[in-house]
Amino acid sequence: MSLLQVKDVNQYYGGSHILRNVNLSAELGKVTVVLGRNGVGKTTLLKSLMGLVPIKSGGITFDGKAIDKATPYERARAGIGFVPQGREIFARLTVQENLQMGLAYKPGGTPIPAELFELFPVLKQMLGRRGGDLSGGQQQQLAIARALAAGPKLLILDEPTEGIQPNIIKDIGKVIRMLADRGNMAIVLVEQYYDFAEELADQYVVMERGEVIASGPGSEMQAKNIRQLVAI
Amino acid sequence: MTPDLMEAGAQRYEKVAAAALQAQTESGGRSAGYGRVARAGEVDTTHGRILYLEDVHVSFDGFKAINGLNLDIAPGELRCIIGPNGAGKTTMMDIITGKTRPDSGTVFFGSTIDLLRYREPEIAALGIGRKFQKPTVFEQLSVFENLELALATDKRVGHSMVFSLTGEEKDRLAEVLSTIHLADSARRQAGLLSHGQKQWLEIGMLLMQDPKLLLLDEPVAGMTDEETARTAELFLSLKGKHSLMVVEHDMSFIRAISEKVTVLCDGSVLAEGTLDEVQADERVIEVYLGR
Amino acid sequence: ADTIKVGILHSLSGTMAISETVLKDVALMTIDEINAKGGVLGKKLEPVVVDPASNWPLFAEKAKQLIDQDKVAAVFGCWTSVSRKSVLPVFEEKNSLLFYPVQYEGEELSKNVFYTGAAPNQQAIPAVEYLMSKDGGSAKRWVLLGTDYVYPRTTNKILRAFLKSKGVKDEDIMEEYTPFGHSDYQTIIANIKKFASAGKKTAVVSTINGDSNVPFYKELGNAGLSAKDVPVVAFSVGEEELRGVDTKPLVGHLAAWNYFMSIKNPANAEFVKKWSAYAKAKNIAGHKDKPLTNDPMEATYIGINMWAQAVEKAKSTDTDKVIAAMAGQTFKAPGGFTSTMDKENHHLHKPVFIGEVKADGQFNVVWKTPGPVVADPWSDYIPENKGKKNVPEKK
Amino acid sequence: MNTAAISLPTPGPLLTRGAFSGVMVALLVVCALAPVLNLLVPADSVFHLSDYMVGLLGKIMCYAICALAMDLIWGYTGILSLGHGLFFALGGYVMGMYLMRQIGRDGNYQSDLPDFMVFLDWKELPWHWALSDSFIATLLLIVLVPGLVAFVFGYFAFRSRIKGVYFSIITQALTFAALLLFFRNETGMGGNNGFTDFKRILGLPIATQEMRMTLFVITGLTLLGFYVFARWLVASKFGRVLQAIRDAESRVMFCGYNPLPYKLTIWTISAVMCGIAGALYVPQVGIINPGEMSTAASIEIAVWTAVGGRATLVGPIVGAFIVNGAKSWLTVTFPEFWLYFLGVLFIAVTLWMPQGVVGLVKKFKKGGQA
Amino acid sequence: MRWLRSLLVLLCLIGAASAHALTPADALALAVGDSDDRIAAINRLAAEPDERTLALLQALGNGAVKVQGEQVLLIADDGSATDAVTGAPVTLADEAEDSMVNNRLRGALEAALSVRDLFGSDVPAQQAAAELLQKSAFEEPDAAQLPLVDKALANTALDAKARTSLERARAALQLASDDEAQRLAAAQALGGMGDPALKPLLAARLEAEQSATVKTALGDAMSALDRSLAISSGLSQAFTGISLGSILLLAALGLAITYGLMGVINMAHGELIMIGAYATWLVQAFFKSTLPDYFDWYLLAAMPVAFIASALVGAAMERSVIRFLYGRPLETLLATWGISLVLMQGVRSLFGAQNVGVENPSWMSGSVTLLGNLTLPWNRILIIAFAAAVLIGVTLLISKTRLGLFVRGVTQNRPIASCMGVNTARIDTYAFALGSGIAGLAGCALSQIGNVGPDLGQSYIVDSFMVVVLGGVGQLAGTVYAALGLGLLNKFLEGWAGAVLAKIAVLVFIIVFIQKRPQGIFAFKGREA
Ligand SMILES: Nc1ncnc2c1ncn2[C@@H]1O[C@H](COP(=O)(O)OP(=O)(O)OP(=O)(O)O)[C@@H](O)[C@H]1O
Ligand SMILES: Nc1ncnc2c1ncn2[C@@H]1O[C@H](COP(=O)(O)OP(=O)(O)OP(=O)(O)O)[C@@H](O)[C@H]1O
Ligand SMILES: NC(N)=O
Ligand SMILES: [Mg+2]
Ligand SMILES: [Mg+2]
Repeated sequence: MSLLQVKDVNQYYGGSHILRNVNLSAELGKVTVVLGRNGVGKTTLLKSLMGLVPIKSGGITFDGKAIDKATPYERARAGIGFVPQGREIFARLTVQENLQMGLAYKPGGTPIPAELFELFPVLKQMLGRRGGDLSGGQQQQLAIARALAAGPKLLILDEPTEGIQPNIIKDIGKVIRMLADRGNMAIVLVEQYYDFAEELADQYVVMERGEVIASGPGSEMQAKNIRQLVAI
Repeated sequence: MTPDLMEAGAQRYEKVAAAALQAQTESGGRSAGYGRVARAGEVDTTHGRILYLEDVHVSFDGFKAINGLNLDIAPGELRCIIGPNGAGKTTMMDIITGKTRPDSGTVFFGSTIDLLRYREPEIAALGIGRKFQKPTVFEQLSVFENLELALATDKRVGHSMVFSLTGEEKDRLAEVLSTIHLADSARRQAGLLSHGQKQWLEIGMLLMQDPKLLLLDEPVAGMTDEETARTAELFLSLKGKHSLMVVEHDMSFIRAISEKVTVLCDGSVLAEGTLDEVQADERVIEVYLGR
Repeated sequence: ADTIKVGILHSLSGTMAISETVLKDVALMTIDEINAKGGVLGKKLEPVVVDPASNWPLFAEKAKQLIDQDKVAAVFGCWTSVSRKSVLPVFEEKNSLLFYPVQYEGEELSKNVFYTGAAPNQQAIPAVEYLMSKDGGSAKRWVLLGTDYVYPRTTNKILRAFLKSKGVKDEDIMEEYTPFGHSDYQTIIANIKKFASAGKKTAVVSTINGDSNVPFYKELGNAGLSAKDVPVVAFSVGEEELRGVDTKPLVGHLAAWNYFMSIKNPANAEFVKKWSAYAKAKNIAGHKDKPLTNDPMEATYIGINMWAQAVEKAKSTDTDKVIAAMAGQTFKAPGGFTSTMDKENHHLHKPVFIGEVKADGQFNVVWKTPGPVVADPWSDYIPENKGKKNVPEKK
Repeated sequence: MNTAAISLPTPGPLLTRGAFSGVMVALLVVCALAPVLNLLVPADSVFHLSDYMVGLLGKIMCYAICALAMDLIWGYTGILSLGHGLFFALGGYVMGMYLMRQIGRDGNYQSDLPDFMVFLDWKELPWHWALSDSFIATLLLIVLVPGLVAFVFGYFAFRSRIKGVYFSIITQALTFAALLLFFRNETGMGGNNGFTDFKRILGLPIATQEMRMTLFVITGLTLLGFYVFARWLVASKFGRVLQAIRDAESRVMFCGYNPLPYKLTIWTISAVMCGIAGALYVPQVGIINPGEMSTAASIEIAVWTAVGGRATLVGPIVGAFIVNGAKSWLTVTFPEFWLYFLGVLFIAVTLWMPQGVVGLVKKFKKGGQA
Repeated sequence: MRWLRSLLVLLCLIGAASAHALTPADALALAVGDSDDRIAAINRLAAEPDERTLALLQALGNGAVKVQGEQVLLIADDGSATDAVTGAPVTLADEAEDSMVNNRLRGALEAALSVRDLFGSDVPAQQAAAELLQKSAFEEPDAAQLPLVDKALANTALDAKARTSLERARAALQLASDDEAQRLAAAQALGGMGDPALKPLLAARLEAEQSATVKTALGDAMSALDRSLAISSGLSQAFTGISLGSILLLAALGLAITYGLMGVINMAHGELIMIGAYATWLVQAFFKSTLPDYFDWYLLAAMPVAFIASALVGAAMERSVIRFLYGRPLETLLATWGISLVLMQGVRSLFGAQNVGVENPSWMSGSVTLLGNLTLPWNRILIIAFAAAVLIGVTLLISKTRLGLFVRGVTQNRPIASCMGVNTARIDTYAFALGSGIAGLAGCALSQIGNVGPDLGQSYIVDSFMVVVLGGVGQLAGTVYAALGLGLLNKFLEGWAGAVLAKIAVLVFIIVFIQKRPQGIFAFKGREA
């Protein structure tokens, strides 16, 4: 059974129907990529997964339990890590404190995993700087590191490559791959950068106007010409 | 902006103003030299430069964000700027648009306008438009109104009280609306747009403003490949009429539009040249592109 | 109608509620009492209580409302002089009646107002005379300290003139004002100390009003200025104001009033008993546990009773008839004297008491006038006032 | 692409034609009907409008002008002023000075000088009273004094880019300082008592029904005029720039607008409106004193606006009527409990009517249609 | 002082005569009659008091004497009465009158009793008596007092402190001596004391003095005095400024959390302070009624109670209203304004509109005197210390603990903090309760210097906001600087402009200062600002 199971989720903003019967699943050791043009509802879907917006109908199960009524912090504690679109780091907290926020539900005194600094060396240099003063790309790295700090079972990333320099994108790609390959983490990745997405995808989902219009194993993406699907 | 910087800026302003005064008296009371600067919208590009930065320095609490930066852009040029995260690209734009005051250095628009003497709205009025890294639009206003406000017209109070759109302006608005694919959303509140739509709207506002120099900070971030391509097309069409400075990390986008690329690193220029040249540069590969 | 409406116009909220709320309650008690005796002209009195919320324009509006909408026969209310000044034009225009129960600065006489509190000569002058006497400590230098508004200003103006007439030189008088609600008296107390250290016996005359008194007295106590060194006599500090202060360091400081709760006579004993019982019965916060009476409460009590008597005498609630009937009314006041309404000037003849603060927050009367004093609203110590008639203008 | 289809700017969220006209008609009716009900209908008739009610309505209309002014600066421009009471009071004081001079020798001391000056032993009028005996000058000063104070203060504050609460707090400091200044008797504005006991205006007795009615109607028409003016203002591009400043000031600057003159213009207009309201208020309530400059008084103006609904123009007027009407009624009906009602009203409005009363009406309407 | 002259007579009798028993006539002469006669009686009887006379004199000083007919009664603390002459218990009748004691009589009593103390064995009483003598020598030197002083100084068992006082008194008394050497010595001795009470004395002497050497010595003494006065008045100004600053700081600290960090424009902050003050009052009342022996320590119990009371009210506010309003700061202004009205009226309904009395515990009463003229009241000193302690506590809590980190994180970005696994609702409640509790602590402290009434909070709310904003919103350090700066500035200006103008000047200063630093003293420096 999949770690995360999204079934027939519907969601509205005011009167407009944003998500229409969306289905999605994520498995340990696999990267699920969600693709789609601007404004089709990818971020909304992820926010629904985190509990930041309520869903109108449908069900979300995580680790065998229904979580669609749970608050965001309960979901986080259940093991979901989230890298939001637009970074959303704590601008007035230092880099170190931002990372400590990532450890919020761990017992006090839990150290920041040293591994994070290997992945993102720039963070180590800037531990004492306020998050808000970092450059865009540095903030993005911080946001990813923060989500990883507590060692989640499911990692949700909303356009993590946005604004990141190419070599670090590559690094991020490697990190994602590596995390997935360890086998104890499921990853849901929303991405516009098609090449990056295709390379990482174990499964893909394409959305259009709030609906899933295509999905399948990552290996078939080229064959099914998914790039065209997103471009139309 | 920090008060110290404002303070420094104000001091510099005074110095320059004093110099201007001196220049006037020296030329026997005839208006000369700086006399022309005050007239907005008249950019002197006879020296082949629309933007000129020399030995600019900025530091934040001791951290040197911009460190001896030299850069110039020709009229009609489309310049791409790349560089690692934190290289100082956004900060450079902050300096050009008056948001941040440099600690030292010169920043000229054309060969006569010392940008350090102006505040943000004056700089915008001079003909420099900017798109922010994080899209900023007027969230409570409709898409239409956002564009209307950006429209290049007399922007003083009296005029805006009696303003109404001419037919020509309406056409221009409609054109831009379709260019940015938001014609269907013209009446929607801008705050309700998705991230990518806001990006487009901001570009649209820039088009409405019709500036001489466009500063674009990661314009295709969060766009699909197809939209990226469309943006590239748009920028190419602007080239020539306008000067553009584009900051991006998307190499394929850069490739699609670039003629000359500048690589910033640690607050100064690391390399400059065609994309192929800089891509071949060992140092650029080391700090930016990766192997 | 089978009832006679009377208005009660005291702030129940805002800054003045501290002082005024209890006047509303004592007015209601008095009305109950009159009604229990059969009312006035055979009709029961019906109180109409409104809350002008310590907002001066609102006083005028509420006065209009009481007169216009509720058609009250008379209004009992106001505390600060500014609230009285605000409603005065209303009462004059509508030719209605106001009973004002608080000591004030004088220099006013309206045909439509009866002043049941003290005029300056019924409070301030005797107090200063006492401090000049041997028993009062033979004070030679004076600090006139007040809240910056018309009552303290006028009172001090009169006092300055009075002191001058007694040969006190200008350099022996220090005048200081603080804003309403001033709460930090460190500097002022230090200045007083400095002023007092010049050698001659110094006394402070305080016209500090309202909330500021508590911080003032607390600072006074802590700075170690005892009544023996520098006595302070206050005109706006009574039992109710001292409720909020630890009086132990203040023993011996003085206040001048026309009534103290501690005055011993049967009329007062009954008044205090009645009030205590009423406060308990009506569950009046604060007073149900520690009932206190004070001068403005007595003045309110006298005012309502006298009005009732005058209405009986006039056989009508008509304003002009009642005004005529008020002249010369007498009432056996809790203060222990028979208070008389002056035949002409709308002020009561009142006895003056000077009390020293006791450790329990009551006052120990150390001096009193032999009998009631006639009010002199236009003080003769002010040269321009010479020849002012102490009679309201008939319009 | 059809240009005509998109050429109409979207109307502001709550500024509908219906509500606008409704309020306009209501105001006209009040102005026309009140004199009839007050002067012609006999006093014992149920339709009679008592002097008290006339005064009350007149007063609330003055407040409504303030609320409208607050809406322009707060609702539309996003600048919360906690000092509008000052401008109201300044207008009131200018009018008060004139009315004091009109008393002539009928005061307590039968002097040419206002009573409080006699009492302070002053022998001649201080300089700032120079123009107070001219009605024309007074009318000018009612506009100029609050306008100039606002302009100078605003110029420096906006030039320094003081924003948000920083601005709110210094407006509060400003009015508080003015309050203390006016409390001082030396300032020559009557100290704590301020001005009262007015007798005449333009030589005519002030305490007559006819004069009251005249002032009432002038107030009603002024409110109406400002209302129409405000509507025109916010519907113009000027109004949209204001809203843009409210949402993203830095973006406005990068669009080439200098926010300073925009903010300064609306700020000064708003202050002048308050000043005029104050000038109309004083002869109607018969007193002006520094209490109007208290910090609470200024906050209340913001409260009326919020209760009615910000950035709606209709809302502030409705809010001023609801809050002040409730206050007048409750202070009599529940003198000991009215603060509970008022407090709960404010809490309820914020919790359940984030758009104010007008927003609620709007929601019901929508709900009804859906 | 007239009474001193009669004391001389008294002095000669001390130890000589045997005590004479109190008669009913004596008792009556002490308790009623004209002040002059009573003072005479006091001095006559105090010379050789027996036990009963002494008891009566002391009771008179404490205001515990009543007269019932011709009988003089002593009233015990429990209200029971005994006959002053016989000591027999008496039932108190209603018409018993207080024996009136005014300031003058009280002074005479104290002096009469104090001379005995000077020769007694009770050290504090001895010191007090010596001080009294010193004071009178400074104020109204009378050479006739010299023998008394000398005699007391001759007592070898005299307490050291009392001896100093007496020596000073002697110097003052000798200043007008006929012997030039004595005058010189006296002038030199007095010069070093720095007591302002000496100034008129020295000035008068300087005018009358003939001898040049003494004149110089007097001149030196005068300037030494002026110097020390200038120093102490400067120090006292600084102290009052710091004291005012500490009060502003206490009032503002809670707001620095609820508003500075959480962004709630909490207009009910003043009322939370008020609740703390009322809680203190209730604790005091409880101690008074149930634990009178420990009354002095009620304040220690009141602190946690005040904190908890305000914190609970704050938590209730947060749970019921504020939590729906995060991110809408202006709405919080309106709602908390409403809450403040309700709280104020609630307190009025519960406890009455009038002020309630909060007493200082004895260890907070009185003052320490430094440098002659510099009197620092204990309650002010302790409040400064308390403010510092609260400040340190809050700073550590916010910057060093996890709770502090969560509070800062949650207040910056609520949804993302919750995605990190922080129970934001709970943190919000804690944070708001914490800020409210600190307001309660402020109320507890303020109850010691000002009035406690329903309007208490109103007088602090404006100042609190000014302090927080001037310091820079969200900047705890800025709040400290702003509070102390405003306190010092205000007191400095008040020194030469008076209270009203000083306050106006401070407000104008705030306005001008914000022009220079539009984000407060400690502007948040950063690109997001
Ligand atoms: N708060 C909101 N209220 C109303 N509509 C919203 C809101 N947020 C987003 N929308 C709308 O919902 C749709 C989906 O938005 P969403 O942010 O999920 O898109 P997306 O797929 O993430 O786009 P992008 O690639 O640009 O980030 C968009 O049309 C957007 O305009
Ligand atoms: N106000 C500030 N305080 C401290 N450091 C700052 C501040 N502003 C910028 N910096 C630092 O300056 C450096 C340059 O930042 P800048 O945003 O210009 O980078 P960038 O080139 O735009 O990067 P990116 O591609 O990631 O957007 C970064 O290291 C950043 O942390
Ligand atoms: N009249 C008074 N006390 O204001
Ligand atoms: Mg998205
Ligand atoms: Mg950048």
